Amino acid sequence: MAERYSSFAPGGTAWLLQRITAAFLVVVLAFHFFQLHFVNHAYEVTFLGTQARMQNVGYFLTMVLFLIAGAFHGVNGVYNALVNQGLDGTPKKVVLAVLVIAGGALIVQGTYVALAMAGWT
Amino acid sequence: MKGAQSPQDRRLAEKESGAIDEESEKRAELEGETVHIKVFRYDPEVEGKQEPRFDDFHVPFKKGMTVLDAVMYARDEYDSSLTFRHSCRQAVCGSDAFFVNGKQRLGCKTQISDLEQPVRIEPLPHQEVVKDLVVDMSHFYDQMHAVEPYFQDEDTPDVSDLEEQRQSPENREKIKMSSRCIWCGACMSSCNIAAGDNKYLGPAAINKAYKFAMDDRESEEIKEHRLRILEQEHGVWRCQTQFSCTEVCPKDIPLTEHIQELKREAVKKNLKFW
Amino acid sequence: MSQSYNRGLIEDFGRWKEFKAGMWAWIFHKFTGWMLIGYLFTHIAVLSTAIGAASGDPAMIQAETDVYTTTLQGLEDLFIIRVLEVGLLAVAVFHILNGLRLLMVDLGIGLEAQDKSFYASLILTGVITVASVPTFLSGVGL
Amino acid sequence: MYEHDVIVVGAGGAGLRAAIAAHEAGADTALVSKLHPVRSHTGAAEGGINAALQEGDDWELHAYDTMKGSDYLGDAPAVETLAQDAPEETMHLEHWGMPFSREEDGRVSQRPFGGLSYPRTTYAGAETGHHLLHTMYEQVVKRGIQVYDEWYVMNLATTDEPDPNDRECHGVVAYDVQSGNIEGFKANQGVVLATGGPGQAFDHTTNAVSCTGDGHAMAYRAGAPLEDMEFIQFHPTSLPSTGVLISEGVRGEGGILYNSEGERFMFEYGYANNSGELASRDVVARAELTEVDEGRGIEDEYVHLDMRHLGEERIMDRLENILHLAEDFEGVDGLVEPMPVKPGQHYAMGGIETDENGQTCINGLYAAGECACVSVHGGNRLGGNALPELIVFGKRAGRHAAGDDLGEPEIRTGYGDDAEDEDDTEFPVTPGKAGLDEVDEAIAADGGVAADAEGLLERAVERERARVDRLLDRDEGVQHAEIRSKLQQAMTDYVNVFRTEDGIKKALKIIRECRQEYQNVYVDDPSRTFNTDLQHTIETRNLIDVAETIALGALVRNEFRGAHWRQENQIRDDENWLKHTMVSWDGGEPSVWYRPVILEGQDKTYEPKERSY
Ligand SMILES: Cc1cc2nc3c(=O)[nH]c(=O)nc-3n(C[C@H](O)[C@H](O)[C@H](O)COP(=O)(O)OP(=O)(O)OC[C@H]3O[C@@H](n4cnc5c(N)ncnc54)[C@H](O)[C@@H]3O)c2cc1C
Ligand code: HEM
Ligand code: SF4
Ligand code: F3S
Ligand code: FES
Repeated sequence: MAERYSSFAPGGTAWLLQRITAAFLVVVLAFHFFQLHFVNHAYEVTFLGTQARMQNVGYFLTMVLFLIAGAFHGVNGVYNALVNQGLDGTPKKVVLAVLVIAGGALIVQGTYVALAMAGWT
Repeated sequence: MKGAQSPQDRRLAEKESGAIDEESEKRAELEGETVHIKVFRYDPEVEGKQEPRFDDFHVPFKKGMTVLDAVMYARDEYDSSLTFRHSCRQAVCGSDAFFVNGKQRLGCKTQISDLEQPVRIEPLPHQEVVKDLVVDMSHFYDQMHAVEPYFQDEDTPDVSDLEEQRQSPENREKIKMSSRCIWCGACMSSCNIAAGDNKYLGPAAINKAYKFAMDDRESEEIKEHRLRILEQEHGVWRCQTQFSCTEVCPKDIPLTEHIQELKREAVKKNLKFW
Repeated sequence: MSQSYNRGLIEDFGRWKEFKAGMWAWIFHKFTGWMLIGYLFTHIAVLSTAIGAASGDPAMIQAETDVYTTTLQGLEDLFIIRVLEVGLLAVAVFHILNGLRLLMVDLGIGLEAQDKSFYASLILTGVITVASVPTFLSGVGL
Repeated sequence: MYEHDVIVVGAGGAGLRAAIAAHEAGADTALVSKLHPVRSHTGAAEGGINAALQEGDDWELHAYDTMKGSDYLGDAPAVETLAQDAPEETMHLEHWGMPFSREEDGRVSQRPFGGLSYPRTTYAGAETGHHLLHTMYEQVVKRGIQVYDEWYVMNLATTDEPDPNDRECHGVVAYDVQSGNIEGFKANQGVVLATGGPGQAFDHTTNAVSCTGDGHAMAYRAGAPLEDMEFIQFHPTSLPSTGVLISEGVRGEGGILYNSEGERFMFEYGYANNSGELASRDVVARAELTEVDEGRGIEDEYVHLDMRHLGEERIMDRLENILHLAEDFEGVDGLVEPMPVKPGQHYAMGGIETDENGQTCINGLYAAGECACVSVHGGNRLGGNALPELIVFGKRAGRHAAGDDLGEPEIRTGYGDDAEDEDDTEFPVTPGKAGLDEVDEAIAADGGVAADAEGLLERAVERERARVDRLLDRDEGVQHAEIRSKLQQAMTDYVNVFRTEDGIKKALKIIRECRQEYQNVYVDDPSRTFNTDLQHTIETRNLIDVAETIALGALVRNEFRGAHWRQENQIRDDENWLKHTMVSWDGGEPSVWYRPVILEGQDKTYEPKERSY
């Protein structure tokens, strides 16, 4: 019989956020690469240099947002990819939980790292 | 011609650039020869066919021969148990979408001379095979029905006074392409997402919904209702813009474009609630 | 109903020769996306040495011998890491460019040219990657 | 066994409309179709639906045109019903969402069509039938009407009273193509046959492979007469290699026919001095073949249809799909070069005899659509008149089957007082059953054992199971494909556009041979799963019966009327032939008889006039 899709489970918000974060990421990721590979070379990175950059509040915020956006974008992307391949039912719920925790942990750890870099811990 | 390049334009451009001349030369070359086709065989009941295999046929070539003509010839002359759906022979009934040389194509609309030999003919992927080239279409039909593919307006005005509902030619033009679908299932079979996610509505069903969603004769309320069907988790969002569907559609329906437009419609509608 | 026979996903990708632009774009985008998120986790892990550095001896920071600096520079001294970095750049550039292409597609812009824009992304990725090789490999202690 | 109030066999335009109507009239309705509904051949119709919608036009003009087009062989009550109901039914389609082409002010567009005195052909691009079919299927889905798709109906379950007028139909026997299961479908109120045309009786046809006249043959063998079968329309513009149709719309929009000399022969040689290319189909088809016969054809086979002068914009707007057809199936670009065309079998005006309510002489058995002959088309169908027939008479049949009172019909059915027997014509061979071992398949010769409908159906199912077993068990003999192509060739050679007595007699002989060979037919594929070999073998049997009635009709009717042309007597003979040809199976010994045409309409009588365009 025809499956009727009456339950209202929108996927639009996640979809839209994936696009918005993508748009944001284009800018910051380009900036990030430029900053750490072309302006400052990666092999010259020192804690002092990092600290100096991080202590700039604007840069700090940008990096944290970058992290959050990247984490959401990446984790949501992975989740979508799995759902696309037919992940369903309990495994789907488990995967979602794992991904949310991993993503959350990434953000927490990353923010903590950034604070440490800025020396605000 | 206005706007974007339609498939027709493309074909015309090809013709001008001589691509089609080459084709007809190729056709002429084949005259008087045989075409080698390899056809997928499977029958759950018949010994020797339970394990799928390919059978080879050599079919005498005639000008204008299509893939369907070739399998019909093979059936009528060599093996009457060769099984496939077909009816109209003119690309309107949508019965004979096969997987020909790795691509979903309508047998009756594919000139065999345009293909590499041997021509490998298989049933549509991602649908269960019933026998030989026949696949079980019921899942496809289920998805088509799931979008409530019919005019919703209940209060059909009295038709005895012979008033039609007005519709602008522009609006009619907008739904024109979407209304051409012949339910062949080629698009659904080509979509990798539909293959993985059984609940995904799939390009054909979404396109069907598009026809109603964009028709000005439908009321706002109903359009909203339909968007809700489309924007559930296994609706439009599953589409990853692979474009395979658009690539294979024998009716040249811009499926990806329609799906994308509906995604935007759905987002716009949701934004209103924020 | 009668028995039936399904050929499954594996064989599907066995048909890669028939894939068209849109399909390749999807595969590459997926692949690069996974690489990037994988990298992001590793990246944060490596950078976590900063916590050690910050709570360590400030003198070492001055002397640039704190764990953060040494770890990073130690890694940077490895040729293989430099090569991987170039790879990462390629992956990121493709993901960005194709991501932009996908954003365009989402906005309904240039759908007819979706195949061309995919090829453009590929070529541009190649060009940018090659052009950046000198920068990436400079100063590596072979 | 399945049970419903109304069983509709066939899910093309007529079947779908009948099912919707029966359902709306409150009956538990089911559609049984050998193809999924959207695969039906109605989807191939391109041109449009005639309906007097506009001011200045009215149904009487439509009726007049239809009557004239039919060469005065249409029955006036049917013709008038068609013309009266078509506008409302067309509007119904619009309200169901059918995407008709539109005018600037948002109203549906109408265009001129061959044989019409007013531009009254409503259309949806060049794919009107596709949209009609899909729109109605959508309504069937909406109403949740049960559809048994890919169930092949093999036979009817009819009682066996000696006089067909006393018989009753209680259901059908069908097999599930996918599994091979044979089951009975009991119809408490009625069975509506809507199985489409018999085009596969010919070699070169615009019809689908599925148009095998199954309904014709089943009703015929059950006792309902087939009417006016000799009237076969040959469409003047089909593509030579495939038979794919180039719509009359091309000529409606101004397309021109040229012969090999580049002459506009419709005018040049006076085939139709007023309407030219827009003359009715038979006129154009004969003109083309005459051109070819007189050496002015291209490659001795076809003529050219040119639409280049219409301009790209107009073509793209209204005839875009013609471009695709010519390109895909003939490799010709209609924008750059003229398209090759030749006549091909297109439509059967005749069919199962019914009255205006769609009922046959057998109680509870209805027919609608191309398989039926209410008689609106008479000797020749006008373009755009078949689709309205589907919706008008499909609806009536469905309603009546469901018990709605539609009033007493004016058209009579079955052999009765007004019948006139045929006894002048000498048949070259005996038509009908070929062997004694052949059971009379449609009526249950049960000697009164099966008193109730259920028992009757069970016996019918048994019989069909035995038939299939027999076909599958046999391992040698002839295969149906051989018989079918022989039959098609004979029909195309001898019962085509130009017909002669000798030719038709030859055809009848060959049909007889086919029948005899069919005694030894076997099905090679042993499988029960999706056995198309079996299905086609059964269809071929039906084609033999239908082809025979066409040839019989063609032989007896020694005059030239509508699409039927006879070399021996190339005039319309109103004196002797204002009557329908009827063929009854009569338990396997076909008989030909006649019934007078009804020319008295509601308030006027249609006086036969010369049909000139
Ligand atoms: C190419 C073409 C163009 C045309 N253009 C026009 C036009 O422009 N205007 C116009 O008015 N008319 C046109 N016609 C004529 C018109 O389309 C047909 O007469 C009409 O569609 C027939 O409809 P139907 O419902 O009777 O049969 P169909 O649509 O042929 O349907 C037959 C149905 O019966 C089913 N069936 C058959 N046998 C069995 C069986 N044994 N068991 C179960 N099911 C069975 C089939 O599955 C199918 O569903 C055109 C015809 C053709 C071929
Ligand atoms: C810099 C700009 C970036 C852009 C424009 C971008 C764009 C996109 C878009 C549009 C998608 C969705 C594809 C779809 O749903 O069809 C996507 C998927 C994804 N992105 Fe990005 N992205 C960017 C950066 C990143 C980064 C930094 C990461 C890693 C942290 C990342 C990881 C992913 C992943 C894992 C997916 C899912 C891939 C899949 O489908 O499996 N992206 N990206
Ligand atoms: S959208 Fe195109 S490919 Fe898909 S079912 Fe319809 S006609 Fe076939
Ligand atoms: S192939 Fe599938 S992913 Fe979308 S664009 Fe087509 S539906
Ligand atoms: S046979 Fe009908 S679409 Fe090919």
